[in-house]
Amino acid sequence: MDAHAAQHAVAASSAFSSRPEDLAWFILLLPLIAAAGIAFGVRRSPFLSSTLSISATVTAFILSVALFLAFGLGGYASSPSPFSWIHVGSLNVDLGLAVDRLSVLMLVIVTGVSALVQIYSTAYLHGDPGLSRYFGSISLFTFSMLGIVLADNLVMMFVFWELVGVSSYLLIGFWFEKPSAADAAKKAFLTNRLGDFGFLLGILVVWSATGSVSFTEIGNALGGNPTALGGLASIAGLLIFCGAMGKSAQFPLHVWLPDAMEGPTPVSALIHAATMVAAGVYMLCRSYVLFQAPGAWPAHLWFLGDITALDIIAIIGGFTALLAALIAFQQDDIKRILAYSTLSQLGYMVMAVGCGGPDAAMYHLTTHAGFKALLFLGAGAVIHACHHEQDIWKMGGLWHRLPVTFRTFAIGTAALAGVPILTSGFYSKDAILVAALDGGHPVLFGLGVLVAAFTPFYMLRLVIVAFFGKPRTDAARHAHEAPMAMTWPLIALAIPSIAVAWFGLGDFLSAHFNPHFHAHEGGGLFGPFNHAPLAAVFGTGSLIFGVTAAFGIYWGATTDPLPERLGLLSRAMRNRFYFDEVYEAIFVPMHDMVGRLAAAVDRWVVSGLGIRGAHGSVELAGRALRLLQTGNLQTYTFLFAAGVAVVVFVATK
Amino acid sequence: MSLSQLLLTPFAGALLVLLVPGNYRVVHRFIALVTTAITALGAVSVFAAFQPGIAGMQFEEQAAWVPAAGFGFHLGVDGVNIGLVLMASLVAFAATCVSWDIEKQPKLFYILLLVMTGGALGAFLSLDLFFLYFFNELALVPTFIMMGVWGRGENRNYATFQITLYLTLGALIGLSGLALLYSQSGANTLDWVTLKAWLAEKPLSGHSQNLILPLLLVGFGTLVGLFPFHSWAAPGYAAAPSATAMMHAGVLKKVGLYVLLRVALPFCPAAMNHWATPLAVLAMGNVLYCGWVALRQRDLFLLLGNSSLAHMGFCFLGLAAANVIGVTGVVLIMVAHGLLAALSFGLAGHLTKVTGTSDIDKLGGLLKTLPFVGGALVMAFLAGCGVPGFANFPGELTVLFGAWKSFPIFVILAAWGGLLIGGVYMLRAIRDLLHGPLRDGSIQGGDAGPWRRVPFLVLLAALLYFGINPGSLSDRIAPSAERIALVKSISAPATVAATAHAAH
Amino acid sequence: MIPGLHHYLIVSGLLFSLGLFGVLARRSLLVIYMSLELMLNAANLALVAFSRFNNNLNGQVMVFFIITVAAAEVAVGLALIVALYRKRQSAHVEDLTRLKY
Amino acid sequence: MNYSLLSLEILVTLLGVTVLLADLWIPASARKLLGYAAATGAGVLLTYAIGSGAPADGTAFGGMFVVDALSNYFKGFFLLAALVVLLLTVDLSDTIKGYAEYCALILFATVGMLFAASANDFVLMFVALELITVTFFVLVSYDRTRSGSLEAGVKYLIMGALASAFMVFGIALIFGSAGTTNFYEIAAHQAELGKSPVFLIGLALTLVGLGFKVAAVPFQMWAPDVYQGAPPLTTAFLATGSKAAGFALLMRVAFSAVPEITAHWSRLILVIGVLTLLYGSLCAIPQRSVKRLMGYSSIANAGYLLLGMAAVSLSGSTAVLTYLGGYIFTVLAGFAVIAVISSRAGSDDVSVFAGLGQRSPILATGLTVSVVSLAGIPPMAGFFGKFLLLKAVANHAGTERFFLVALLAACVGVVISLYYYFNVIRSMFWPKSVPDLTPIAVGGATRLALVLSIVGVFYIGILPNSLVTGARQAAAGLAPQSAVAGHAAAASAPAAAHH
Amino acid sequence: MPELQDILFYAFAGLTLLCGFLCVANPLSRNPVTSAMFLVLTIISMAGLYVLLHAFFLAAVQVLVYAGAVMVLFLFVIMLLDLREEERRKLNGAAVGIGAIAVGTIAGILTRALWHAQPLAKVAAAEGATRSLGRILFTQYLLPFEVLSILLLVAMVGVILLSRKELK
Repeated sequence: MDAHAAQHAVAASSAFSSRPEDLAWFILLLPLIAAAGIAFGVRRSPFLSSTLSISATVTAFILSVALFLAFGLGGYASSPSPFSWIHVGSLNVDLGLAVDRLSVLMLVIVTGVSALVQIYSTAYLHGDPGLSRYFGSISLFTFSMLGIVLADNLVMMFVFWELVGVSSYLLIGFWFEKPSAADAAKKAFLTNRLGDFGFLLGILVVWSATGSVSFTEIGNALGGNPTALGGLASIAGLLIFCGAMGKSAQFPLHVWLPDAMEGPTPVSALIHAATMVAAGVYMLCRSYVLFQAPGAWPAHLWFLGDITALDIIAIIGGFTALLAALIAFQQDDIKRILAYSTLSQLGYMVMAVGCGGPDAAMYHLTTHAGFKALLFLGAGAVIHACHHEQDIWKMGGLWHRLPVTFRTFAIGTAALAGVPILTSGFYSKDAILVAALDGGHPVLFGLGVLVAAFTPFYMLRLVIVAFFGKPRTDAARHAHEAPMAMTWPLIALAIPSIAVAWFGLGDFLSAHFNPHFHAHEGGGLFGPFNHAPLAAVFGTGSLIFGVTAAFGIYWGATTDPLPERLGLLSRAMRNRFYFDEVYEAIFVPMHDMVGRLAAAVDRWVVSGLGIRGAHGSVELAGRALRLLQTGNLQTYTFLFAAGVAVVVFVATK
Repeated sequence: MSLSQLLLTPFAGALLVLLVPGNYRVVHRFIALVTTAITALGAVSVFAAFQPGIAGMQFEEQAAWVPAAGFGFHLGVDGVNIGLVLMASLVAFAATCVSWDIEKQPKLFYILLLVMTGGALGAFLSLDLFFLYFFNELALVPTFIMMGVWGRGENRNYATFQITLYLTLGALIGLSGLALLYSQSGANTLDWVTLKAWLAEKPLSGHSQNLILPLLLVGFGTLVGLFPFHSWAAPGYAAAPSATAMMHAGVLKKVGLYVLLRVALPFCPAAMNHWATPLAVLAMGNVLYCGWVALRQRDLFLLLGNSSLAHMGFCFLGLAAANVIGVTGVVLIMVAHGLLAALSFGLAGHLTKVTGTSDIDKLGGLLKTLPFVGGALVMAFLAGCGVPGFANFPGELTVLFGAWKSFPIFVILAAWGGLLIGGVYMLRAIRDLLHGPLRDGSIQGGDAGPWRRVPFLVLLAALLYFGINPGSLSDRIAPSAERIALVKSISAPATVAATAHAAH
Repeated sequence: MIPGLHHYLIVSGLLFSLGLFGVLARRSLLVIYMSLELMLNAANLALVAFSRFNNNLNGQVMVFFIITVAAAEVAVGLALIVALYRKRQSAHVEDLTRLKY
Repeated sequence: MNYSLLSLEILVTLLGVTVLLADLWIPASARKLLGYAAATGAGVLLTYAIGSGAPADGTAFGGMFVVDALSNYFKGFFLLAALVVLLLTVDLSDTIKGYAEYCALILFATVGMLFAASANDFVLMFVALELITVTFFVLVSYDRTRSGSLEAGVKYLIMGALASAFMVFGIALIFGSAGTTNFYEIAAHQAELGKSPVFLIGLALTLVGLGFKVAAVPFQMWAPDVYQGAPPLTTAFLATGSKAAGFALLMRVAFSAVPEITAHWSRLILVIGVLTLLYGSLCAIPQRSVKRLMGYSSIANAGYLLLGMAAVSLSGSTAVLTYLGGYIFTVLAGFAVIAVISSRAGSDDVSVFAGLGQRSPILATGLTVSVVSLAGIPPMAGFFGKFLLLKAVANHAGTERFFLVALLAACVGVVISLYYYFNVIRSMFWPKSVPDLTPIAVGGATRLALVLSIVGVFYIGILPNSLVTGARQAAAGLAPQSAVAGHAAAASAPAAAHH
Repeated sequence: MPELQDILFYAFAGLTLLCGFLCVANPLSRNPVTSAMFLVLTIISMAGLYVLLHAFFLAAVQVLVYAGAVMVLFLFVIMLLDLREEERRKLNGAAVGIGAIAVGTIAGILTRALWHAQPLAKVAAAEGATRSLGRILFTQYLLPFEVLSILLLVAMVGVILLSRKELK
């Protein structure tokens, strides 16, 4: 055994020593073990499957919290020694875990939300024949997501990135007999793939410039030589961002997320609110070191001048936030409203990263994970209560029939809207606005404020229409509160929607990105108003504006008055600004057309003209040539003589 | 198990089947199954006993054969072929399992299958290039007869002849290249180890290399389905019985690549440099063109056949890159794709048998009625579009890494083809075939019973094992790849200017 | 002009060509066969001439062999042609085209 | 004079005469015994010839008759071909009228071949060839109740006589310009003779005669018709013995008598070889008659062999000899089956072979093995021979475009031939229409002949070393090769060094 | 002044070629009998040439065996089969023309080369004496002679087989 292998052996043995960060291995592997156990063992029993999956996730959550406490209080970052995944020449990919503030926080979020969602699902999907498959997929998903969180290098991140895509594919397509679900799953996967394509190229660029794929080593390389990426620095950043664009559903790759609502609602809560879509933002933060390098463009892209990759990211994020919010205005499907809201919030986070505030983005990610999961689960409870009715205009008056759901939903809405002081959403949103302001992006700041006004508007539209007024259908009239297994997670999620802000989470994250960070004096609940009053005031103002508008328009309405007032704009909003149509009309037919052309060429030219032609001409030559063999001796003698003449002539020449 | 025993096992099995009278059907079946199982176990043991980190040959065996013509019998494994041997024997075992239901002339079928297995193993194990060719061609007649007698579809006869003639032409052109190598090297041998040592001292002249390499590329490229010499593949696999398609698409197809790795790279380095870009262009033909063609296929087998061709494009790209990363990636893909192709063709065969058609338009929602086969097929399709966890992913990834420095544009295109186009047709297939409501398509049989699952589980397990732990392969491959790669390793980090320039 | 070796050879060559022409042009198997005899005779003439001018009797011995072979061939050939005629009532080459293509 | 050198020829002649005479006393019912006796005799002589009884190298009759590795190599195969064909006659003896004469004629033709293998003089060569040819006139038209057989006989007669006429005239010119007909003496003066147009014309005309024997383009026209029309066993012997005799003489003349001129003509031979193999392969495609198919196949195979000769090197000659060795087994196996089936069905249309796999496994195996070997697929004999041939051609392909083109043409030819060969397999294993599936009984002698041929095909394919060694010695015995001028010398140098 | 034997050469040569021509391409008759008769004449005039070349024994054999035995055999068969002219079909002009071209080419090549043929010996002295011929035949050429005997045996068997009416 050579030294290299020996080193690995040592690494392997040390991986499970008693260091606290080694807990991360258990956290990562528990869901995988559950998934494997379901696939190969208890598949036939839905009860055992769910129990296995839930207990694994809960254990992982408990371990995550322990790890978080260990790190959060200790405040240091470390990675366990790596296993070798593939070592060839200069390509070295190790299976190592990055355990630091960023990842432990995410661990808590992922395992926590996942555990709650799974508990919720036992009731929501009770009796579904595919329950074991569901829990297997969700365990697999949790594992993949934890992998992204813990990956200490780009390739491993890409691996889990793809796995998240796959497991979300399985989950969205859970009801695969439903054509819409099957289509949505496919669409989600492929749209994500488009982003992954860029991500992969980004990895290649970074690897070829720095010689490594490990975050630490890349950081060291860029620390030693900030221009190591040379003219490709900005390109590399944008390519990596492509991955985030896919997962976090940024414009123009946002189209999959609303469709993905075809999956079971708990799935939407888990992957399309709290985890998978957050992966993009997390990844940007994880590889933030790349974006800190001085931007540069290849020579022929000189006209981009001083624009950095971060600027572009911020613009895309901001645009997505606005666009999604506008679309959310006119959606009637309760889950779609939430989906577009998610899009909008993700845009917000991405914008924050682009404005130089990854800590703000992570902060918002954390809070958003809580309340958006809450909202989705609440929506699920509503849908469940209304016999799978999703149109808010067919609900109404649910507030007293579904008391727990209503209350928790209201808390979630408040958090999303960013009600000051009380909710976590306010603080994280404020952090983003501050980041935009501090980053010197007044326009984006304005955009953020605008979105901050839109958010309460469409959320209140949802709450007012669905929960207040009179029931508009029988389903709504006879709605009953969901069972314990569903309400309990709602309550559990409502707590962090309020309480997260009370801990110094923002400072905790800032310290990760900036080692020299010192918490502001005089923090606490009124911190935002003290440090950056402009942002806090604008944020609060926009909230009031949105709330007022919503109440004004929708209180007591039985149909949506907006289409009349907005006209064409409303139609555009309703139809999601026709993005799907445009894509349907351009991308798919384009590939199909090329495919058709290629297939035709293959059939008629390569196989037809080429192969059948060769075959035919050879056969024809054979048939023609044998006509020489007339059977007449005179032909033979003549050819013989002619042959002699030629041969003798050539031979004596 | 020594290599010669490993090689002889299938032939001994074939002989045994031959000696058992025709009406003992169960005995034939049993012998074939046991033989391939022993072969597979033997290959696993050899794989396990193989020392990683050593570049040279291991378990070598040598015997004089035709000293008068300069040919010897020489077996041995290094990193390049050890994985292929393992893959071949696993696929052979799976193919035998899948053939459990053969009703027509089972005796002949099993003899042919075992001969085919022996041929494939022999091709990978032989270090004398003559024997490599010999064993590869040995599998030709079994392929022909199996496709003809047990094949399916209207087009069977044409496809059978097409595949046979096409592959023979390719093989012969390749053989011409080998013969030229023999005469131009002056070593008077086709023994790879001797040739390698000889040519290290006296490399071939540029003229000779430029003569030999095109022949090798076109000839052995055809065996792999290098664009535009690919049209035999899809219709051929569509017409072949499952076991034949599995063996051919999985194993025999790789022989061409294997020869290119063994011969073209180390022996014609200068010409390889010269032809690298054209080769990469053709590789794009595989990845993109065949991918697009696959996009339009409505027959499951044609789809799988074209997708298999698209995968081969990655191999050619890695070959064109010709560095240690690329070469390692090529071998990884070869192993992975062998397992995958066998898995998909086996499953597709089962599915076709159950439903009576392979027309995707007539099928749908099968996951509901065939949970195991459908689920396995989903996994196969996902593996086919390069999802991590399956062995294809590390292979393709490695190739992309290897080729990035030399062919950034082609890597971009290949990634597009692999991630996007591959994703589109694979997912479409899942969508149309397995998802959605159940179509009227008559389902006569059911899902695979416990025993019928064995071959698929074996292949899936291997795919997953190498997907999760590619190091177990790459640590064996890399040192040997180092010996045949043109560029030993990319010195990192290279100058950024060069990269930027290359990206233009 | 005193006839030398080449004179005889030219005669032999022309005779050979005449025989060949007969083989090519005639249709009756018997005439074709006669033309073949003519060709053999041309060879004989050349041999005899060489024999004389090269001062080497071996050529004449060869002629002896050739005549013998020719006789044997003619015997078999004519028997064959007769047998064929009995079967097909024809000894013309155009009628001999059942085996073709 | 050392008459022991002629022991084989004398013994075979005596065997033939004995068979002929014994017929007078043997009752008609026991005629099979004659066949067995003839076959046994041939078998004994074969073991004698390849065993210790092989005459030592030497010359007799003033250098006219030579025994060397080449002659011994060929003689073994001639006896083998005779043995197999005689064995095959046994089970068909009822259908052969004049059975004893048939066996005797086979033996006499064998005598001609034996002499041809040893001929070192144009006169002996001519006489030996005439013995073969005239015997075949009779053998081809043997089935005289069938007009096809007679037609084939007449065609062979006219074409054969025409070729003989050319050859005789050629020999006359050679004699005239060289003053001798002995190969060695001519070899000694080939430098001056190469400048004499008369000699060159004579040599060319002689080679035309041999080209006729081996059915090289453009002297191949007779082959398909004769192969098709002749009785199948005659065809078998024609395709093996007669063809091999042609090559034996061709090689001796080309490499023993006039190697320098041959080297000079190498391109011409190459072109003829390519045309021959392409012609044979192409014309065979649409054939339905298997015997006719074999005729075209025989033409194609002559083409490959000519390629090996065109290489004008030790490796080329070795390849030709090895190929021929394997070819003889291969063709015999094939014709054994064709003879059984066509005499049963009264037709040799490819459709009568349908379902043979079920009707008689041994016949199906025989034909499959034969056809696969002809196609050059391992592990059959045909593969190794073809491989050596291609290798010999490739030896020059690096330096000469002509040879590279020929190499590729040969590849194409092989592929085309695969098409029609595999069509035969196809019609056996998956015929278009449902065939008659009654089993076919195969007689013991036929079975023996088949097994002999099949084992030979596999043996040469898998363990070719002894054959290659023999072929190499035989080729090396064509002494003046090392003195070949021009590129041929350079090309053969590495091979010689290896040796 | 040319000597007699020179004149005789031209006479015999001319006669040989003329009769040869009339044998293969008689413009007046395409009757096989005519051809056979002219062939006999050709053979006889060739015998004259043999005599001029001092090959007396061969000249005799030529007349006896060829003109006597072989040609009689031919005539016998012609009469037996009652063959008349090739009257049924017209000659194919194109075929004859192309045939003539091929033959012309060969004739051209032959005459051009043969015109320059040089004797190997200074003095043409070989005498076709029967005794010396016999000596060579039975010493140097004994082997071909013996082979010929087998050939004749084969021919005999063959003729019997081919002409016997009913075979057992």
